[in-house]
Amino acid sequence: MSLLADAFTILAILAGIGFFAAGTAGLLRFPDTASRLHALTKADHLGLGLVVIGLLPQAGSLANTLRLLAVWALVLVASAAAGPMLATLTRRAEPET
Amino acid sequence: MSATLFGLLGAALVGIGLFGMLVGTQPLMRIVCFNLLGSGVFLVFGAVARRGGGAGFAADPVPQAVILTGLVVAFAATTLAVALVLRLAGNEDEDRH
Amino acid sequence: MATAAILRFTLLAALWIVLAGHGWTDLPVGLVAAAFATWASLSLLPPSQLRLRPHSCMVLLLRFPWAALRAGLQVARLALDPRVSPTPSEVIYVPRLPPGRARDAFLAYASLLPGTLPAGPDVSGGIVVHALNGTAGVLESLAEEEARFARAFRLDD
Amino acid sequence: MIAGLAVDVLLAAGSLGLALGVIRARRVFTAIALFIAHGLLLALAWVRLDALDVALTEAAIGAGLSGVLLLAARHRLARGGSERTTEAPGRVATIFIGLGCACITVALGYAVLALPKPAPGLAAEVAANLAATELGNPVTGVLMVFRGLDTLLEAAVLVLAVIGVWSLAPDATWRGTPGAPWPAVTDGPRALLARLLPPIGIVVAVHILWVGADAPGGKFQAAAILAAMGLLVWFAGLVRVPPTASWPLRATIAAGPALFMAIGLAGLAVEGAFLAYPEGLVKPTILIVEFVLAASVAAALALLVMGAPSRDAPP
Repeated sequence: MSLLADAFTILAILAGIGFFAAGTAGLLRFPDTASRLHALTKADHLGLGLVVIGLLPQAGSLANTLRLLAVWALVLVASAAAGPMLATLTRRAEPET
Repeated sequence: MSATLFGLLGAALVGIGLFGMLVGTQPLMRIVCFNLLGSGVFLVFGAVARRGGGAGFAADPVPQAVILTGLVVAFAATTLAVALVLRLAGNEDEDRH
Repeated sequence: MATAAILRFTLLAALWIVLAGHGWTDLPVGLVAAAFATWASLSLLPPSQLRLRPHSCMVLLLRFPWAALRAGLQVARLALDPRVSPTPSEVIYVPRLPPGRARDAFLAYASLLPGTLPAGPDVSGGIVVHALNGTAGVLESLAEEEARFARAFRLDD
Repeated sequence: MIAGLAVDVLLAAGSLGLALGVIRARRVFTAIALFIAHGLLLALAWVRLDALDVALTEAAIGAGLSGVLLLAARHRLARGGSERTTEAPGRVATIFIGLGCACITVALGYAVLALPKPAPGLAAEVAANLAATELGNPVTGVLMVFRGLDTLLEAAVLVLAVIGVWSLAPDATWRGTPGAPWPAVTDGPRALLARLLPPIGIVVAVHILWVGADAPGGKFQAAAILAAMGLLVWFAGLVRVPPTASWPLRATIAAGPALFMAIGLAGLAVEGAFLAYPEGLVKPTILIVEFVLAASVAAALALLVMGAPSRDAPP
C-alpha cells in the first residue's frame, strides 16, 4: 500500500516537473510576451497541480491535504488575476508588434 | 556545508553590491545594489548563526533575530532613499517649469 | 446580507482551522480573525444575489481539471515539439455578461482555459483575447464556456 | 546529503548569477526584476540555513515589498523623465574599485572559512532561558525578551522612517495623500484580486502572528502580509489612502512602539528593570505587544511603500 502510494507520488511529481520544464522551454521559445505568459501560467498550473496531487498520499492528515489544495487554489487565483493584467500592460506597451 | 557555501555567497554579494553602488550612475540602480550589499552582509551573519547551532537549536537564534531586525531597518532605509530620489527628480521638474 | 456574512465567516473560519488546526486555545483567535476578515470581505465585495445551480456548478468544477490538463498539454506540445510553434493572434470577444464583477470573474476563469488569455478591453467595447494557437474555434469555445459559466451562477436569466 | 548539497550549489549559483545580472543590467527595470528573483532565491537559501523566520521575512519584505517600492519608483521616474544621474567613473577608477571590492569579498570569504568549529554562540544561553519566557520559538524569544530593547528601537526606527518620508513632501501637499496619483479601477483583474484576496490575507497574517510565539512567524512577517493587502486595495482604488494628517492613521503607527515603551517602563516600576515582564504573565504580555506592534508595523510598511504625500487631501 505504502509502496503503491510512494510510486504514485514519484510518478506524479516527475510528471509535474516535466510540465514545469515545458513551461520554461515555452518561456524561452515563444515569440511574444503574451504567448510566454500562456507558457508560464498554464504549464505551471498543471505542473503544480500534479505535484500537489502527488503529495496528497503523503499528507497524512486531512488538514495537510486541505493545506496543499489551498496552495494550489491560491496560485490559480493569483495567476488568473496577474496573467490578464500583464497581458494588458504589454499590449499597451508594444501595440501591434 | 550549507553554512560555508552561503557564507561565501554572502561575501561575493557584498563585493558585487559595493561595486554596483560605486560605479552605478542611476540612483535607483545604486539603491538596488545597496540592497544586494545588505543581503550579502545578512547571509554572512546567517552562516555564522548556522555554525553557532547547538543546545537543540539547528542555528543560533540570536543572530537570526538580529538579521530579522536588520531586514526591516534596511527596508526602511531603502524607502527613505527612494523618497529622496523621487523628491530630487520632482524638484528638477519644478526648476525646469 | 446576513446569509452572505454567515457563509463568508464560515469559510474564513474553516480556512483558519485548516491552517492552525482546531486547538481550543487557538480557536478564539481564529474566530476573531475570521470576523475581521469577514468585515473586510463584506466591505470590499458587497454581497449580491448569487444563486447557484448546483448541477451546473459541479459540471464547471469537474471540467476544470480537464481544461487545465488540456491547457498544459497544449503549451507543452508547442514548447517541446520542434516541429510545431505557436501562431499567436488576437481576437476581439464581446462577452454577453455585462461589465462588472461577473464578467471579471469569467475573464479570470477564461485565462485558465486552454489557449486563451484576456488582454484588456478593446476600444470597441469588447475584450481583446490573446489566442496562443490560431483563431480557429476560439470565439465559439469562449461563447460556450461563458454560457456554461453563466448557467452555473444563474446569470443567464 | 548529496541532494542537499546539489540544492545548495544550485541556489548559490543562481543567486550569484542574478546578482551579477543586476549590476550588468542596462535598464533599471531589468535590474529590479532580477533583484526580486534574487530575493526569492535568497529566501530559499535561508530555509537551507535553518532560518525559517528570516526566510519568511526575506520573501515578504526583501523581495515583495521592496520590489513593489522600486518598480513604482522606476515608473514615476520614467514618467517624470528627469532622474538625476551621476558621472560614471573612468576606466582606471572602475578597475581600482573592482579590485577593492574583490579584496573585500576575499577577506570576508576568508573570515567565513576561518570560523572556528563550533562557532561561539549564544544558542546554549537561549536554550537555558527560553522556558522562563513561556515561548516556543527561540527567535521570538530573542526579539521580545532577550533583545527586547533592539526590537523597541527598531519599531521606533520605522516610525522615524515614516516621519522622514513624509517630511519630503513639497509644502503644497504637506498633510496630503501619500503616493503618486493613481486612477481608481473598480473593474478588471486587479480589482477582482483586491476584492478576493484581503480577507484570506488577514486570516493568514493573524495565523502567522499567532503561531509566531511557538513556531516560525511573528509580527514582521504578519505585518508584511497585512501591508501587502492594504497596498492591493489602495492600488486598486477600492479604499482611499488616508491623508497623512489623519489622526487615526498617526495613532495606528505610533500605538505599537508607545505600548511597548509603556510596558517597558511599567517593568521598571514593578519588576525593577526596563522591559521586565510581569512574572506569570510573560506570554500574554508579549502576545498583546506583538499584536499591537504588528498593526503599527503593517501601517508603517504600507505607508513607506506609498512614499511622500504628493496629492492634496480630498476635501
